[in-house]
Amino acid sequence: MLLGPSLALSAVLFTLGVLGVLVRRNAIVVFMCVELMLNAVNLSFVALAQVHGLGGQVMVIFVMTVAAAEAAVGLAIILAIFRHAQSVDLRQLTLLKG
Amino acid sequence: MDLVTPVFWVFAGWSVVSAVLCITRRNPISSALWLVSTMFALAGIYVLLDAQFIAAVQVIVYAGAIMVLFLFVIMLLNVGDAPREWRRWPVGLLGVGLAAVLGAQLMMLGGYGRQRLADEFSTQPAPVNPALVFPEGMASAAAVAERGVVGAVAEPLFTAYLIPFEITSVLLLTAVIGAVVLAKKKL
Amino acid sequence: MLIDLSSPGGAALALLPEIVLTGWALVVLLVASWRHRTAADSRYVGILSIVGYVLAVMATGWLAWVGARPEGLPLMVALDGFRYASHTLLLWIGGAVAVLSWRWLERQGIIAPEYYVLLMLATVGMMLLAGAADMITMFLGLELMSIAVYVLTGYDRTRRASAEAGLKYFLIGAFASGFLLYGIALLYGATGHFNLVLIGAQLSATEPTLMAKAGLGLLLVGFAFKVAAVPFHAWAPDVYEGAPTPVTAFMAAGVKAAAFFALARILAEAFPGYVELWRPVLAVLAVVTILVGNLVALAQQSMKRMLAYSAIAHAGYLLIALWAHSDRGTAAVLIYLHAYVITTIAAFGILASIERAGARTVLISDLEGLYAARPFAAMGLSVCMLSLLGFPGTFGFIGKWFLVAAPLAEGELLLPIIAMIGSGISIGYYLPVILAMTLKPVRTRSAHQTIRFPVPAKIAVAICVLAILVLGVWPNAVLDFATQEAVQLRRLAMPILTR
Amino acid sequence: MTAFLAAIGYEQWILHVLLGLPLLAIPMILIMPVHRARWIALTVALIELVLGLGLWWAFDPANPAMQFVTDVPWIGAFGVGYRLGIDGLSVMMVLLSVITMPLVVWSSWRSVDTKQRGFYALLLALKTGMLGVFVAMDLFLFYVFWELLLIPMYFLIGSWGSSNRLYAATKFVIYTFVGSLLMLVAIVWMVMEVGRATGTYSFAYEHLLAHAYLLESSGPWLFVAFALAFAVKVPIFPFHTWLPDAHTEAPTAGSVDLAVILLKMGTYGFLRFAVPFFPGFALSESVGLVMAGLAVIGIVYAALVAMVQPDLKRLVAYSSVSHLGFVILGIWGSTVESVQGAIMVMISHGLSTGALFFIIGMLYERRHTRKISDFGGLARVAPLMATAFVITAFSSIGLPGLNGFVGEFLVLIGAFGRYPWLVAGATTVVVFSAAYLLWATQRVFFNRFTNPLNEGIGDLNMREIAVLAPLLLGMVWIGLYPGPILRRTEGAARMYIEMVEPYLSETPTVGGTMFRGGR
Amino acid sequence: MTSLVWLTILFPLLGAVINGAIAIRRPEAKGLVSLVGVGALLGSFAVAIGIFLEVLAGDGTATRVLLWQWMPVTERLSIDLTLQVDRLSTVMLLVITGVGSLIHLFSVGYMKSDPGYARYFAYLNLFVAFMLVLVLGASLPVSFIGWEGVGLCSYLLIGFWYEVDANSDAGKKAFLANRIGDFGVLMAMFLLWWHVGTLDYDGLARQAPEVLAYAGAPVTLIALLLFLGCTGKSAQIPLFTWLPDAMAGPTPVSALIHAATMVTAGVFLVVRTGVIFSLAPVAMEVVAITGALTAFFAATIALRQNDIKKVLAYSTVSQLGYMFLAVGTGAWAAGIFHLVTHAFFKALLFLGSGSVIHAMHHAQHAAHAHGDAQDMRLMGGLRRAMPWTFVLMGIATLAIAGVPPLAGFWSKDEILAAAFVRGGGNTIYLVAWGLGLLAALMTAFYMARLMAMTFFGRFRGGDTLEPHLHEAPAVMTGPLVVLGLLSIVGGVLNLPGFAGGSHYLAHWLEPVTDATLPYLDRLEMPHGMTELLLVGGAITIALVGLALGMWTTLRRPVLTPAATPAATGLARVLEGKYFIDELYQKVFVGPTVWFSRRVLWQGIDQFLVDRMGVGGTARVAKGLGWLGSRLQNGHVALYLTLFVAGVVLLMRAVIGGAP
Repeated sequence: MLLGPSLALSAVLFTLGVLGVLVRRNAIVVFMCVELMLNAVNLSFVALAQVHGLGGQVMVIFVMTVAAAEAAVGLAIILAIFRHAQSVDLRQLTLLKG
Repeated sequence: MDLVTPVFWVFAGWSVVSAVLCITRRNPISSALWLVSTMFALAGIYVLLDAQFIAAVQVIVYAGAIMVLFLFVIMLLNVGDAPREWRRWPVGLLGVGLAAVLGAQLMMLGGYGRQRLADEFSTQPAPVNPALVFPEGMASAAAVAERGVVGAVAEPLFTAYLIPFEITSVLLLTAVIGAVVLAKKKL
Repeated sequence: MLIDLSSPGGAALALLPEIVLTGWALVVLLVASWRHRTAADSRYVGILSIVGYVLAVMATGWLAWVGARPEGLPLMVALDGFRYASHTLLLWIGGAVAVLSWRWLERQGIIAPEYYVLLMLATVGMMLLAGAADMITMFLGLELMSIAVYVLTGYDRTRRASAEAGLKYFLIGAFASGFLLYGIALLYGATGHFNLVLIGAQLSATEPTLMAKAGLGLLLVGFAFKVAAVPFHAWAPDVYEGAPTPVTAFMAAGVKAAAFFALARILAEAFPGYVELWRPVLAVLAVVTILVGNLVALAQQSMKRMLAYSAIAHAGYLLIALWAHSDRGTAAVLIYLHAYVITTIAAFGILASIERAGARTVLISDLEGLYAARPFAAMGLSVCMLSLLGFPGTFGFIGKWFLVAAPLAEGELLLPIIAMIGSGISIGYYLPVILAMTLKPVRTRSAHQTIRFPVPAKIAVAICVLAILVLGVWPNAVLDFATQEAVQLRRLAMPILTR
Repeated sequence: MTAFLAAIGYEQWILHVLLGLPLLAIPMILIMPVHRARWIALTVALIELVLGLGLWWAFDPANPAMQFVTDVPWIGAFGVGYRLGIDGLSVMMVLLSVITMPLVVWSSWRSVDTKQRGFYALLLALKTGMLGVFVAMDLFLFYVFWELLLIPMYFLIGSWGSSNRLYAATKFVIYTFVGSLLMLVAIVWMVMEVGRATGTYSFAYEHLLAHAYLLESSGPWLFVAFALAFAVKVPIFPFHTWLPDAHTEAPTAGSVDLAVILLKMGTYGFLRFAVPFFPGFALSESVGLVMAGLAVIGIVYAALVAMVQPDLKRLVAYSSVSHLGFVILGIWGSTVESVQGAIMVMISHGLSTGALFFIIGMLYERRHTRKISDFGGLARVAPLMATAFVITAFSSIGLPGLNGFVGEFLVLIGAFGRYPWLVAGATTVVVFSAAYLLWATQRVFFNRFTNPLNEGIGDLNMREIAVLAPLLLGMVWIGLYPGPILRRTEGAARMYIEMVEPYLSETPTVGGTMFRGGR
Repeated sequence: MTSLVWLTILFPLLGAVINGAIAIRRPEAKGLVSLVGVGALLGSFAVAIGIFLEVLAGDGTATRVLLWQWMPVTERLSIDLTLQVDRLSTVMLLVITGVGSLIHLFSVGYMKSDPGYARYFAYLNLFVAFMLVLVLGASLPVSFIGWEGVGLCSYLLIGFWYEVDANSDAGKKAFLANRIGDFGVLMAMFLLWWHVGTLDYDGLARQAPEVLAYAGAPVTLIALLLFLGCTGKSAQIPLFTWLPDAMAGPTPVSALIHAATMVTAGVFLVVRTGVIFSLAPVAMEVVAITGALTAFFAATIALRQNDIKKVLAYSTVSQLGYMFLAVGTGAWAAGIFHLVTHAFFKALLFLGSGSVIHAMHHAQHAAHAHGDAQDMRLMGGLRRAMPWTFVLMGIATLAIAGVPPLAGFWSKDEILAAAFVRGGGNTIYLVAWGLGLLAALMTAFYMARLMAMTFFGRFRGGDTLEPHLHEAPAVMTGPLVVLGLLSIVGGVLNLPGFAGGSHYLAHWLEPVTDATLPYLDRLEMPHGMTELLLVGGAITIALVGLALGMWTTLRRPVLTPAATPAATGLARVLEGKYFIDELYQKVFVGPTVWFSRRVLWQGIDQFLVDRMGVGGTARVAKGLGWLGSRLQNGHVALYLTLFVAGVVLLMRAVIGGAP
C-alpha cells in the first residue's frame, strides 16, 4: 500500500537532506540535515516492511538508536570545537588542509 | 476510494514543506523546529503504513528526545542566524544541481509498486500475485493481529535480532563514554 | 564444530571474541573511572587493555582452532576462516595501537584512560563489521566503530586540529552513513533480506533490478567513503593529520582493513550476480584513487598528510584486488592488507615517537639526519617506506605481486598497469623520506634530541619491521593461510547461492 | 682441476655460496670493529674470487644447456622457486663480478674513510644482488635481485658520492624503478597466461621459455614492457640520461660496479629474457630496425656527446652508452658471431671502463676534481698512471690486439649481414671514440703542465698497481687470446640463435650475395 | 727458419716490454736501453735474412705459420693468428728490419741526451713489432692488428714530446686520420666476409674471383673502402694532412715511420689484396688518379715550405702518390720497387736532416741561442761543417729527383712508364702520367732548393752559432752511409732490360701478383724508341728541375724568417698548404664539435630528454599533485560537494539510464 509514493517521498526527503548538508554552513544544522536523511531512509524501511515483514521496522528502531548515539557524540564534538573556535561555522574550520 | 491515500498526501506535503523550511531557515532553532515538524509528519505516515509502534517511537524518541538535545545545544552555544552571502551562490547552485540530479535518480524508485516489486522479485514470468511472493508481509499482518502492535515488533527484536540489539547497547555505551570524554570541561 | 546461530548460546559462542573484548572493555572502563587522574593511571589502563586484546585473540584462535562452522545459514555473524583471519588482523592492529599509545598519550598531555576503552570498543565495531553476515550487524558494527573513532579523532581536546578533524570526520561520516543506510534499505526492499547470503541468493536468481542496483550503488558509496576512495576521500588527509598519531594509525590500518574485509565479503556473498555492474565502478574508482592519491601525495610536506594520501592510493590498489572477484583476488586483498597494515602501524609508530608534545605535525624535512641520531628508527622507517613502495625484500613487494596477479588472472591488463604507474609515481614521495633520513645532514644539533621511544612501542615497531622483512623473504605461512581463507569465503556461501 | 672440483661437489654448492657469502659477511662487518670492515670485505671478495674462478673449469663449454641447476621451492603458493643455473653467458658475467669485487674493495681502501662499515656492507650486498641477477632462473627471483640492487647502489652514490650525489642517486633509482615496473606486470601476465594454458603456474625460466610461444597475441606488449626495463638499464638512447649523472657522482667503487656489472644486466636481460621469450615480435623487421637503429644512434650519439664533456667521469659514462649500443646491435644482429660479439663487448667493456673509472678515481683521490681542464701534462709526474690510462683508453677505443676490438669487430661483422647500413653507421664510431678518448688523454696526461697543483700527484702505489694490473693483463689477454672465452660463450650464443632462428627473416648467408651483382 | 718468423716479431716486442719497464723504473739506464733496443732489431734482422735466404731458395709458394687461434667464433668465422711468409712479405720484412736497424742505430746518437730515451726505444721497438705483424699477417684481421698498432706507435711517437701541445695535437690528428681510413678497412672486411666468406689473403685470392663479379658494384665498393684505409695510412688525398704535422716527432721517427715503413703500408695492402683491386677497374682508376693527384699537389706544397722536415714530409706524400699511381696501374712490382728505394733514400734524407737539425740544435744549445732548428732560412753553407751529411744527402737528393743510375730513377721511371702504357687505352692514366711528370719536375726542384738552402750559400743562423756547428757522431753517420750506398745501388733490384737487367723484383713477386693476371691486362712495358724517349724525358726533367731549383734559390740571398715578406697569390696558397687543414677544421671538426655540444648534449640530452622529458614528467606530476592539494582547501562543503558528485556519477554508472 502506497509503496511507490512512500519511496518517492523518501527520495525527496533524502535529497532535501543532502541539499541541506551541501548548502548549510552551521555544523549543527548540517547535522540536522543528516538526521533528515536518516528519517527519509526510515520511511523507506517502514514502507518496505509492509511487503517484507517486520524486519524493516526492527531496523528502524536500530537506526533510531544509532541516530541517538550519533547525536550524542556529534553534539559533544561540536561543543568541543566550539570551545576552540567560538564558532560552529564550517567555513571557519579550515585549519587542516592541503 | 479510501481515505488513506489523500491523508498520505497531506502528510507528505507537510513533511516536504517542513523539510524545505528546515534547510532554508537561517535561524538554527527554526531549522530544528521545522525538522521536528517533519518528524511529526513522518510519524503520521508511519501510522498509515501500519507501523504504529514506530510512529510512537518516532515521536517520543526522535522528535522528543533527540531533537531536544539539538535545541539544547543550539541554545547552549547561542549560535546566531546565518548571514546571507551572495558570493556563495554559485557553490550553492552547484549543490542544488547535484542534489537535483541525485533526487532524480532516487525518484525513479517512486515507480515501484507492490506488483512491480513482486514481478521483479519472482523468478516466475510476470505478472505474479504479490501475496504469494511476499508471504512475510502476510505473516506480519497476522502477527500484529495475534500479538498486537508492540508484541509483533518485540518478538523478532528479541529473537532473530538479538545480536544487533545487544550491539546497540554497546553502541549507546560507547556514545555515552565518547560524549562524556569530549564534552566534559575537565577530565 | 557446528554452531547453531539461532540460539542465544550459539550466538554467544560465535561472538566470543567480540564478547570477550567488550567485556574486558567494560572492566577497563570500571578501572578507568576510578583511576583516571595521573599518567601512571593511564599507563596502568593501557596495560590492562592490551591484556584484553590478547584474550580476544585467544578467543578468536579458539574459534578457528575448533573450526567453528555455522549450522546451516550464517545468521548475523559469519563463521569462517575469513572472519578469523580478519579478526586476528584487526585485534592485532588494536593491540598495536594500544601499545603505540602507551606513554605517547601522557607525553602529549592526554590523560584520559577512557581512550583505551574506546579503542577496544572501536575494535569490537571493526570485528563486527568485518565478520558480519548480515547487513544489520554490519551497519551497527560500522557505526560502533565510527562513533568510537570520531571520539578518538577528537580526543586531543587541547589541540584545535584534533577537534576539527573529529568534526570533519563525524559530519562526513554521518553523511556517508546515510547513503549506506539507504543502500541497505533498498537492498532490503529488493530482496526482503538483510542476510548477505540470502541477498546473494535472491539477486543471483533474478535479473538485476533497479532497486537492487541503486542499493548496490549506495552501498558502494558508503564503503568507498570508509576506505577513502576518490572522490569520497577528501576527509582523509585532514582527519589523518588532525587526529592523534596512534589514532591515525588506527584509522589508516584498522578502519580501512575492516571496511575492506566487509566489502570483500559483501561483494563475494551478496553480489556475485552483479559482477558486471560493480566491476567497472570499482575499476574506475581504483584508477582515480590511485592516480589522485599518488599525485597529491607528491605535493605533501607533512609526513602524516603524505601517509594519508599514500593510504588513499593503497586503497586504490586494494580495489583492484577486489575487482578481480576471485579466490586469487580475495587472497590478494588479505595479503596486501596484511602487508599494508603492518607497514602502516610501524610507520606511524616511528612517527609518533618523533612527534613532540604540542608541536606541529612532523614534516619530511624534520626527518633530516635522523639516521645519524637514531639509526634504528631511520632504518625502520626506511623499511616501511620501501614496503609501501613495494620493494623486494619487504612484505609490500609480495603484496604487490599478488595484487597484480589477481586482475591479470582475469585477463585484465589495464588495472595492473595503472597500479604500476601509481607505484612509479609513489617513489617520488617515498624516496625523499629515505633520502632525508639517511643522506641529508642534521639541520640543528638538537633536532632529534626529543625523540622518545617507549620500550613497548619499540618492541611493537621492531616486530612490525622484522615481520615486513621476514615475510618479504619467506611469506609462505601468510600466503598459504590467506589462500586457504580466501577460498572459504566463497565456498561457504556457494551451496546456498547455487541452491 | 676439473676432477678436484667434481670431487668436492663443487657444482652443488657453488652458486649458493657465491650468493650467500657476501650476505653472511654483512653482519660480521657490522659487529666487528670499524677498521676490520675492509679486511672482512676483502677476505670475502677474495674467497668469492677463488670460488668463482673455479667456474672456469667446472663449467662445461660443450654443454649449451643450463648448468649447476638448483630448484628449491620458495613461495609455493605462487609458483616461485629459488631456481639457479648458469650458461656460458652467465658464467662470464659471474666471473666478471667476482673479479671486480676484490679490485673494488682494494680501490676503496684509502679513499673511503667515513662510515666504513656501511660502505663495505653495501658493497657486499650489491655483490649478492649482481650475482643473483645473473644466476636467477626464476623470473620472480630475477626481479627481486634486479630491484634489490638499487638499494645498495642508492646509498653508495648518495652517501659516498660527490657534490651532486643526492640528485644522481635519486635519478638513478627512479629511472630504474619506474622502468622495471611494467616488467613486473609483464612477468605476472606471462605466468598467468602460460598457467592458464598449461595448468602450471610457475615463474621458472625454463617453463616460461618453453611455453612463451603461447603468448602470440600479447607478445608485443610483453616485449615492450620487458624491453623498457632493460633499455633503461642498458641504457639505450634515449633512456640514458641517468647514467652520466650516476656514474659521475658515484664513488669509484660505485662507478666501477655500475659500469662493469650493472649496465650488463640490461643487455643480459635482453639476451636471456626479452628476445628469447618473444622472438617473433622482437626480431620482426620493424622492431629489429627500431632496436638496432636506436643502438646505432646511441653508439654515435654518445660518442659525439662524450667528445665535448668537461668532466672525465661523465665522458667515460657516455662512452659506456656508446659501447653498450654495440651489445644491442649485436643482439639484434642475430647471428652467432654478433651475439658472441655482444657478450664479448659486455666483458671487455667491463674491463676497460672499469679500469678507466679506477684511474679516474685515483686521480680524484689525489686532486678532488674530475674536470679535464684541471689537469694537463700528468704523464711527467705520473708516468705509470699515464701508461695505464693510455692502454685502457686504447682498449676502449677498440685497438686490435686489446680486448675492445674483439667484441666490436664480431658485433659489427656479425650484424652486417642483417643491417649493412646501420653497421656502417656504427662503424663510424671508430673515429669518434678515438676522438673523445684521445682528446681526453691528451688534455689530462699530455700537453703542457699548466696547473702547479698537480705537482704533488704521486704515481701509482703498489695497491693501485694491484688494482689495475689484473685489468690490464685481462685486456691484453682477451685482445690476443679470446678463444677460451669465446668457446665458453659459444654454446649460449648458439642456443640463443637456435631459439630465435625460426622467427628471423632471412639473413644473407656468408659467401652469398648481399648486393645484386654478386656472382 | 721460416717457421721461426714469429721471432722477428717477438724480439722487438720483448725489446719494447723491457725498455718500457726500464723507462718506468730506471730511465737513466741508457746503455742497457740501447743494447736492448738495437739488439732486438738486429736479432730480428738476422732472422729476416735467414728467412730471406730460405725464400730465395724456395719456389715462391707461401708458408703459413699458425701461432694460435685468435677468434674461434664459429666454423665459418674462425680467425687464426697466422703469419704468412711469401716473397712480398719477405721484401717488406727485410726493408723494415734492415732500415729499422739503421734508424735505431742512428737514434742512439740522435736521442742520446733526451730524458725519454728508454721510452723512445720502447715505442720504436713496439712499432717495428706491429709493422711486422702488418706485413706478415696472413689475413686482413691479423694485418689489421699491425695496421692499427703502427697507428698507435705513430701516435705515441709523434706526441713523444707531449708537453708541447702542438705535438700531442699532431699525434692525435694522425691517429684520427688513420681511424677514418680504418673505417674503410673494417667495412671492407665486413663486405668481404659476407661475400666471400673468408678474410685470409690466400682464400680471398682464390675465392674472390669466383664470388665477386668483375667490375661489379660489390667488388668496387670493397676495393674503394680498402683504398680509403690506404689513403689514411699512406697520407693520400683527402687524408694526407696529418703527415706533415707528424714531423713533430723525433726525426728518426719521421724517417722510420713516416717515410720508410708505416706510410707505405697502404701500398703494401693494395698489393696484398691485388686480386680484389684488379677485379675492380674503376677502383684501380681511382687509386691511380688519387696517387697522381697527391703526387702533384704535395709536390706543389713542398715548393714553398721552409721547414726542412716539412719539405721532406710533403715530398713523402708526393712519393707515396707515385706508389699508388703504380699500383693503380697494376704495376705491382713497380709500386713495391719504389717503396723499397724510397725507403732507402727518404730514410737517408730524413736522417740527414736529422743530422742537420741535431747540429743546429747543439749549436743553438752551445751558443745559448734560441731559434727554430728546422727552418732552412736559418741554415746555409752547412756543407763545410757537415761534409758527410752533405754528400749523403746530395746522393739522396739525386736519387729522389730521379737522376740515373741512382735507385730512385729506376723505380720512378718504371711507374711513369707503366702509367704511360696504361694511358694508351685510358685517358685517366694519361692524365695521371702527366701529373706524375710534373711532380717529378717539382720534386727535383724542391729538393734542389732544399739542398741549396741548407748546404750552400752562407750560414744565416747567426755568427754565434757558426763555430758550434759540427758533424754528427759516427753512430749517426754510420747508418747514413749504409743508406747512401743503398740509395745508389738500390736500383739493381729491378733493372729494366735496356740497362741490362731483367726486372728481377717483378719476377720475384710474380707468385704473389700473378693471381691478378686474369683480370688485368699484362703491362707491356715500352720497348725501343718509346722507352728511350720516356727515359730521356725523365732524365731531362730531373736535371732541369734540379738546375732550376739550384738556380732560383741561389740567385739571390735567402731571406731570414723575420725579413720574409708575407707571401701573396699562389705562393700564399702554397705556403698555406692550400688551406686544407683550415678547411677541414671549418667544415668537419668545428661543426662536429659544435653540433655535439650545442645540439646533442645541451640540446637533446640536457634540454629535451632531461629537462623536458624526464623533468617535465616529474614537474607535471608535481604540478598535478599541487593542484590536487590546493583543491583540498579544508572546507567541508567542498568535500561534501565532491562526495555528492561522486555519488551521482557512481549511481549513474550503476543504475544506468537515469540522468
